[in-house]
Amino acid sequence: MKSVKQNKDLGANTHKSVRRGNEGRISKLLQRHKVSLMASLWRLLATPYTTAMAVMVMAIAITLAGSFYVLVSNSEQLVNSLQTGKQISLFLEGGISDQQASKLAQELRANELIEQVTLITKQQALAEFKQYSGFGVALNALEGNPLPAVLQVYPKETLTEAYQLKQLMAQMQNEKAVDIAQMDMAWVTRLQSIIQIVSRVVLLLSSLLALAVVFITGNTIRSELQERHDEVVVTKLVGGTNTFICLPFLYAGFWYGFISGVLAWLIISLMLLMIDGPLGQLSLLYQSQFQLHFLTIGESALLIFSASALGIIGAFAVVSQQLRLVKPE
Amino acid sequence: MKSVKQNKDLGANTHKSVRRGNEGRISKLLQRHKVSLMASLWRLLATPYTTAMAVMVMAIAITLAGSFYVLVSNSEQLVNSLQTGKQISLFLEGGISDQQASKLAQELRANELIEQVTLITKQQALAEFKQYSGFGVALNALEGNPLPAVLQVYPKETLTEAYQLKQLMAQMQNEKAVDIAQMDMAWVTRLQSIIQIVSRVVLLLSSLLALAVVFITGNTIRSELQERHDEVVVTKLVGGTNTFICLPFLYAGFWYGFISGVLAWLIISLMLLMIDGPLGQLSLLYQSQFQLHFLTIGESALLIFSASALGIIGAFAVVSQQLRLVKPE
Amino acid sequence: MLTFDRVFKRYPDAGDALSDVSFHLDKGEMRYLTGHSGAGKSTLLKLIAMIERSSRGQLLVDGQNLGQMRDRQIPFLRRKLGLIFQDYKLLFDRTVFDNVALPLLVTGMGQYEIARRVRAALDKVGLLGKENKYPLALSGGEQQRIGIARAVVNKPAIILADEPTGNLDPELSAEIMHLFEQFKQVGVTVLIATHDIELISRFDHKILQLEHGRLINQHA
Amino acid sequence: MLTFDRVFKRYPDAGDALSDVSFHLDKGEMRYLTGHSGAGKSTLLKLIAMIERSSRGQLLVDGQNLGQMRDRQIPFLRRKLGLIFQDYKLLFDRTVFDNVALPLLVTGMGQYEIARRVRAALDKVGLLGKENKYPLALSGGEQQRIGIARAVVNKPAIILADEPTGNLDPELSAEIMHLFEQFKQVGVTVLIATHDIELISRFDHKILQLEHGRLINQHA
Ligand SMILES: Nc1ncnc2c1ncn2[C@@H]1O[C@H](COP(=O)(O)OP(=O)(O)OP(=O)(O)O)[C@@H](O)[C@H]1O
Ligand SMILES: Nc1ncnc2c1ncn2[C@@H]1O[C@H](COP(=O)(O)OP(=O)(O)OP(=O)(O)O)[C@@H](O)[C@H]1O
Ligand SMILES: [Mg+2]
Ligand SMILES: [Mg+2]
Repeated sequence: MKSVKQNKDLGANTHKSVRRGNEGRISKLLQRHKVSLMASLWRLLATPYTTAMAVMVMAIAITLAGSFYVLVSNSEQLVNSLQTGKQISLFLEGGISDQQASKLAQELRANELIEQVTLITKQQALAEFKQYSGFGVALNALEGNPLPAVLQVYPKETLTEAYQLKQLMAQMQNEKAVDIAQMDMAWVTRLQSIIQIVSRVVLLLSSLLALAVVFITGNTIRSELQERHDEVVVTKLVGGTNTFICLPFLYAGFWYGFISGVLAWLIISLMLLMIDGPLGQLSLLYQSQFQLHFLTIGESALLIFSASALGIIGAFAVVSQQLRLVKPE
Repeated sequence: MKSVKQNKDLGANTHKSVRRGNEGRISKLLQRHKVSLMASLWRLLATPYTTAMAVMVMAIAITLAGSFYVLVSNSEQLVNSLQTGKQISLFLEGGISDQQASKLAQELRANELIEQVTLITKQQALAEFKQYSGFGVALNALEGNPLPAVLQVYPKETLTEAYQLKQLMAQMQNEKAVDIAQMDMAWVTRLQSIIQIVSRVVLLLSSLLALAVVFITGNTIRSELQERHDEVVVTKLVGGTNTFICLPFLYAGFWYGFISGVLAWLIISLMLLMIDGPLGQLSLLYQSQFQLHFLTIGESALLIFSASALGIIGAFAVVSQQLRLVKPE
Repeated sequence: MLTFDRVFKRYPDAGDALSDVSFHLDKGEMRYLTGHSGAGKSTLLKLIAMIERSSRGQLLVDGQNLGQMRDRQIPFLRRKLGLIFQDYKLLFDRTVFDNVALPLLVTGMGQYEIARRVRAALDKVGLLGKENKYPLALSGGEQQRIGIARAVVNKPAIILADEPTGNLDPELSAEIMHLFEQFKQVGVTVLIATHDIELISRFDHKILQLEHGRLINQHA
Repeated sequence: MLTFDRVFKRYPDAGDALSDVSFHLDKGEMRYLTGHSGAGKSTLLKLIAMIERSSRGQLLVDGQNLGQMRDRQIPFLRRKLGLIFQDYKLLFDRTVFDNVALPLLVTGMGQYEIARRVRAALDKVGLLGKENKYPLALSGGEQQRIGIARAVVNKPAIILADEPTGNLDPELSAEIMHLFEQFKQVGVTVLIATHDIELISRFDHKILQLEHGRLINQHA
């Protein structure tokens, strides 16, 4: 093993001495950059707490910005899917049995204005409530089942005029078995306008958060620069150029941004995954075509790239300003 | 001016030399603590960026925890107020004029089951929509007014049984002028259960956030300790006790916590103030008795006190652990 | 006042810095500690101040056995010592005054008394005009004298000086030696690690000579 | 190689550290720079390396006028110099090897060449076995020798040594002086600020003597 490594080293050496042209110089430069890049990474990992804190704060900022983006892009889709899903819920009287409810559903299905009717029995309603309310087992203590059966009525797509829907609803409301007939349309329009406002606020917030990332990286680099003040001074004294001194800090900025970006991506994806299940069930319940929009590869790359770029920008801003303050030179 | 100050100094001196008992020693000790306390504050202010970053992060954490508390305490109150406000909205047909709507309202008021009827004219509806949708002037471009007039019907408090409400609603639904009659009760129950879940999650999150505050202070103090490593070593070498060395850092922890706490209190109060206006209008609209719950003096004091305590705890944890690692001793 | 009894000091991965060192210094005695670079002079002084702990052997300072000393007692041991470090160990973010005041500050002394004593100490090393400067704005020799002033400001019972005149011109070196002799007159025990042959020949005191961690010579 | 022409240096709030200094050193010349503590020796050396800038007068180094030098050119001036600092200026979080390698690293030299040269330099100051230690684990004199090795590792055209033997025993001091004389032999200009009278008398070179910032004496 050792002799192999030695051979390799020797090979590299010969290689270098054979071609000492421009190409060799460039590959040497690249090699040096690669070494510095990894060196800055190790340096970050050598102070795990400080790095963790900076990265955490930055990841939160990026996650917020990313979540906002996802939220807006999803809510637009959601609202669109809601608009097509005009549905009427019929809450049945408490005394109505599942058989009676089923019969009513059958009758309604015969109506030519109605596309489909779904029955949610009292048991199903209770099960759903248990699941979504989070009370779970606690509800087992309940005597009886206080929840009514529900019929979800989906009118035909051709029924687009409001008065037609109104007529249908009034008609069903008059059924003896029906307690309350409810059609939620108003809140969809409200939701739409709210989402419009939110999305504009969110854009503003995202720019602020990008600024925050620059600021946080900058500040982290600033305190690192202070910690390594002696190193900077001595390096200057033995003839190190500003570029030589700056590079490690820019690399550090890159790493802060990159790691935070990857972390933010992970958090966002995890959150989406966690939401996806319940949301899917909810969509099913509401018979909606809504599909959660995950980050595409392009969007993911953009997220991580932007984070890295913001990190470098923050580092550059601070280093170029602070280095001028360091005496000598 | 100068002579006055000198006199004062001399006075203090005489005072000290007269009473050199236990009392004098304690007052001297208190004096020294006061001096150190202010000295740590100046030290924090001497590195404004780093301090600002730590304080900002901590303030965010505390604000979140505080907001959660406010959210829970308010939403409980909100839900309670909602439960008493069973109201039926009658969305009128597009062709109905305000006069006709007003007449209908008059008729309904005559109904003995109805406590009160409020008319929202098409103009009012549009104005409201402009205000709450955030589109503002953009809507001026609209031709005509697509919004319907709305009658808000408040049934008598005596009308508690669901079937009575149902009858009332069906009756109104049959009015020719009424497009949609809607009674929102189901979503109140849903809201209630959601709030229950949220409040439990929120408690968990708040403890996590308290931990975060301890962690952030600790980490800030850790890097300060590293920066002042030489000072710690030299102080030890000239015979400084651990207490002497620790105190400034504990004070720093206190200040971080205290400043963040005050900042968080300000942010929360500001947010509440900002929400209070629109929410008040909304409450009025929904005829709800909901009143936004601000932080009481006791709660405010508790918030700031907890923040300070968490800061000191974080500082203490780090200093007592790190000081053992410093050589010599 | 100061007793070494078969003391050893081994640094991890660096072998024995001190081997089998035994000697005794009385109250008011003054000695040189000499030896080549890396002989163990600084190590010996560090053991006395408990900056390092001996690996073996017994070490008594002012009657206290350092081997049995608790961590909590160390600060109070150090307050009896006046330490002059080879690398000065100044705080560059504090003024000359604050640097010299530090040993008094940690004892909780009042500020008027501190100011009086600090000025007296700075006067003795010829730096009275520079009390509000920062160490970086001073020459090497001036910095070294701050360290000396800090060591004597608390009127220690023992002065341990590590190469105190390495950056001082012959004239100033002589003044500092006179200062140490004044302290010796009032009963302070003084131990000076130095390479300065010229100094040793001008101011005659007993010598402890180290070679590779061993005491090889104890003559007048 | 090195020309001072009526150079002044004034520090803010500290008066003139150098007044009207003029002298010239040829290639391969070796001089002592002496004077009391605070005379301005370190300041003079700092001006040559552009660590400080002169307030007035002209300063030529290797034909370059420092007054007209751009900030971007300073690193390349410093690469021609071998600087030994009074306070060593070592990096305590790097090994001896890495400390000495720094002047070569900044030039982008390959690692094999760096290793070869660093070992040669450490050998010259007698620290070859200690290359993987950290400076804090070394004695004062050993640390000083790291600084000397770092100054000569890049084969400078001019060596500026500020009190290079303050913490070395007479034997080692002589060795270091021999090292400087070897460099002088191959055409390196050497300027040594020192208080060490014994050294000056043993190794005879011309002296530049400063007193309160003025050159008072230029004799053999
Ligand atoms: N902290 C340490 N860890 C490991 N080895 C050390 C440490 N301190 C000193 N040494 C080693 O112990 C030996 C004695 O060091 P010491 O500092 O006592 O020498 P010294 O006599 O003071 O030398 P000088 O005159 O050069 O200051 C040296 O070889 C040194 O490398
Ligand atoms: N950065 C600075 N700012 C202000 N004054 C300074 C600064 N550096 C040095 N001085 C002052 O300039 C004078 C000359 O200092 P310099 O360091 O050149 O002396 P030196 O001859 O090297 O003395 P030593 O032998 O003690 O090292 C001293 O009085 C010193 O206080
Ligand atoms: Mg030593
Ligand atoms: Mg000097």
